[in-house]
Amino acid sequence: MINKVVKNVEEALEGVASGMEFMLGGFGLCGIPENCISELVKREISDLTCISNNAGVDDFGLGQLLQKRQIKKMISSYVGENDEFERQMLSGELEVDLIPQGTLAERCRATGAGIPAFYTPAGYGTEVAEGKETRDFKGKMHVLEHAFNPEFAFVKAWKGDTAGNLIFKGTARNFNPMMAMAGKITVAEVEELVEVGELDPNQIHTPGIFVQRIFQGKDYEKRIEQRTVR
Amino acid sequence: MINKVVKNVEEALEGVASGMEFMLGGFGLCGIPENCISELVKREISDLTCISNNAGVDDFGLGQLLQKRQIKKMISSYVGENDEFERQMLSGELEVDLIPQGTLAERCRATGAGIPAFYTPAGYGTEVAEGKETRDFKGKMHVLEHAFNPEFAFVKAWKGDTAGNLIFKGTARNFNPMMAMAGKITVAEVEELVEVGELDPNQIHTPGIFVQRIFQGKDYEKRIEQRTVR
Amino acid sequence: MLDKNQIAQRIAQELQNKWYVNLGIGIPTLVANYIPKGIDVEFQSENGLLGMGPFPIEGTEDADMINAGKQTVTILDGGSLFDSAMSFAMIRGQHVQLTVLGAMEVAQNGDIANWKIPGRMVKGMGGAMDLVASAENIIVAMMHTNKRGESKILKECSLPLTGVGCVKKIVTNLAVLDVRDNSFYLLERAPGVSVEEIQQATEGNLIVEGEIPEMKL
Amino acid sequence: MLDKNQIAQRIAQELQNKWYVNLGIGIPTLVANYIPKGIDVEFQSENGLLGMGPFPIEGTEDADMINAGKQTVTILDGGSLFDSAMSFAMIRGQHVQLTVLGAMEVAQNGDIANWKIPGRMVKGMGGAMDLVASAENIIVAMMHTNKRGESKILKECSLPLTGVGCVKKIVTNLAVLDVRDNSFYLLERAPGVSVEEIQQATEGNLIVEGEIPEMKL
Repeated sequence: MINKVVKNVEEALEGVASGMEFMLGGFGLCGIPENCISELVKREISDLTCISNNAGVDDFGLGQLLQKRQIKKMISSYVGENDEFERQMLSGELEVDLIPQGTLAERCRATGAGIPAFYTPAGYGTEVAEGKETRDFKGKMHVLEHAFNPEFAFVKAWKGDTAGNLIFKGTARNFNPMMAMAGKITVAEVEELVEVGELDPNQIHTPGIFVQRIFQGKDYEKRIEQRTVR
Repeated sequence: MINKVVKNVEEALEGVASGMEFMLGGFGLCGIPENCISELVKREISDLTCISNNAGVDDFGLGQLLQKRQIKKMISSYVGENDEFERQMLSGELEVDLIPQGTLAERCRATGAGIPAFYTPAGYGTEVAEGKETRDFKGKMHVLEHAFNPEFAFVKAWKGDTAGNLIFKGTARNFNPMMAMAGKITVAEVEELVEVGELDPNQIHTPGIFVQRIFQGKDYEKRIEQRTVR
Repeated sequence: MLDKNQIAQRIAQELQNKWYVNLGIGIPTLVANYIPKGIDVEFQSENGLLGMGPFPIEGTEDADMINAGKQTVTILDGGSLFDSAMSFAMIRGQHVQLTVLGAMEVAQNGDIANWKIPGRMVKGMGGAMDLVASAENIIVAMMHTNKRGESKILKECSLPLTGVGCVKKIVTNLAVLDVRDNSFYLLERAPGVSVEEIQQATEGNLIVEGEIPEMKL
Repeated sequence: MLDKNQIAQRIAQELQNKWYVNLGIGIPTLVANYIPKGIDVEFQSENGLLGMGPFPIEGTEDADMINAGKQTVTILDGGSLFDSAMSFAMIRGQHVQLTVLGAMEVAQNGDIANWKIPGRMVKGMGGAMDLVASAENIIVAMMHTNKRGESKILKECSLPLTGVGCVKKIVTNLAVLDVRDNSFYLLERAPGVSVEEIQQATEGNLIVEGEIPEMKL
């Protein structure tokens, strides 16, 4: 088996540089690559383009990169819950490309799957479709959407093995599997790193072929955004 | 939970009729919906269009439908291993649309995923691309391929629950999950039908939303095409 | 005049047996509390969850189990978990039979605006554009008028659109409306609300045919 | 002159550490028997299997565990199983670093024909068109000439194409060839085969630069 293990987050992030395009898994604060984000905040890199469904909150997740002004452009579907984001966006410091969530997910998958473009009905007739090709299929209008081209993808899984196979837990799966497919270099941090043979091959969510580097993460905070109980 | 159980294969096939377009899961004889195929053979229906990666062998799988001349058109990627198929094809009784395997898989997924069309590099410059739109993305030529529109999809899973959730085993997964997504009516036959709560929701391969009818299959032959051993 | 819970209650009457349903944030979420007896439905949360159950019992909440509103939730027996591409495959592929969502404005041609107010901070459309472009049945839960008393049931939307020609039915604090033939058809009045009040609160073309019954809740 | 096993053995020398590799039916399948020491590779079978192992021990074969040639196989620790859409996502997305497959004809511009002979029964292209249109490295394993002694290494393919301009390297029973600049570059000769024999067996534009070494097996 091809071994993908790197010894820590520092090694996992070798090669990240200013001006790059990144994908970061997670929905809200659920399933975000906490270790990778913390390490990115430590690096002296900026002018990043970050593709992530959300932008974290002020002091956690991608919000930390925003605080340090490391992000030039966000590509997301929803960016509420973040005052610093709002300030930078309204002042024009931050470029924001808002994309329907399903289109974002499918564009990530397309990137990894070698599909350069596809048609979706989402956003037809709205400003999202402005400047894009549109087309009628069976009487319904669709918009042509394209793949991304990220240098790195950072994802977070529940369990992973040394060959890079990943299993996610609950709704922490979200964007992680498609982003894992899409990175030229995909870095996976996992709560539990195991030897090959310990994961059932029939239950792998992300086959190891998509993962270039894997490491055992630590100190997961797994913050809850909206704690609701019965 | 929404209950999808029908009592047997006869009830599962209610509504099938001549002239319809079907999808049938399986790769070779692996993971084919044996019970549904046997029942289709019993029905007095013909002029069928069958989308299936392969066409079975002479006396098993789709070969049985071919023997009874129930199929008007096959849409497949590979159709060897079948003398009756060859005879009907060469005599012009049978229409055959050969499609690259990855394009076939992706078109099935697109059908279920509400993607009417997508670009793929497969087949560019070959007769597969004749009459199709082609387009350059980043210096590489691609072909526009479209979704299907099948009335029924017949799939076979290892385990399923009453809500229609499916788990496949080994390489018997193959085309089954995408075809399950694509049927207007998807019929799933399973080796073991269990109550809801018995399958881990994190390990479902096909969520029940895609399955309209599920039943416990019987008498699985699971024939091996090429028995190779060490 | 209905309160938010009553709007949800009235919408719940539209649920049909064996439907998969996506409920938006706000009033739509409340619909889950009023599922009619004998009706089996399953709720889809577009972040990757089918068979969504109630909020967890205190102490059992799990950071890895949230809904599209980022609230901690549970999953019912028979539910399933999947990635966001699969989730929107369900939505785009019309496997989800009903979408219930809020709106800032609805137009008589079925256009909906619910994600952006020019000059104000834009939070994004999330999954709303995929949902409205895809669902065969879309019910909008909304107040008939804004805080200044101006109609939100319009001839044309003034705000940036979320989707075009997609809304089929609206339940407001005042009325139940069908949207078709470039008009709003008044189907039911909220208890104690007159046809005239509804007409006054509706800027778009309102069609009133025969006696309009009061809603039953 | 190489036999089929020796062609596979020579191709195995092209394997690089950490490559994912798809082996076609026939000679390519034999490549798995000659993986060089110190090289970790994983084999992908396009029906939905990564980490393909050897054939099963007699009595343990499983109808639900086959390769793309429909042969019973095993899966190694660290392997994974997936559906055909995912499998071809790996291939189309260039996550598989090398494809080895057979051919009826290869042209000097890299075109390949390996699926159809007009007038004969057509079995279909299977995954070959996806593989050749996608892979960054394609090595063709083939006989240099057909049974009638005619060259299969051509100026132009005469048979219907499988893919255009995609073949990078060819290993035949006679030679190792690079395909670039609309030419075949002779890299190595099979043991005991002369440059002249290779020239004679090659219809396409063959470039011979300097001394051509014999293959080492």
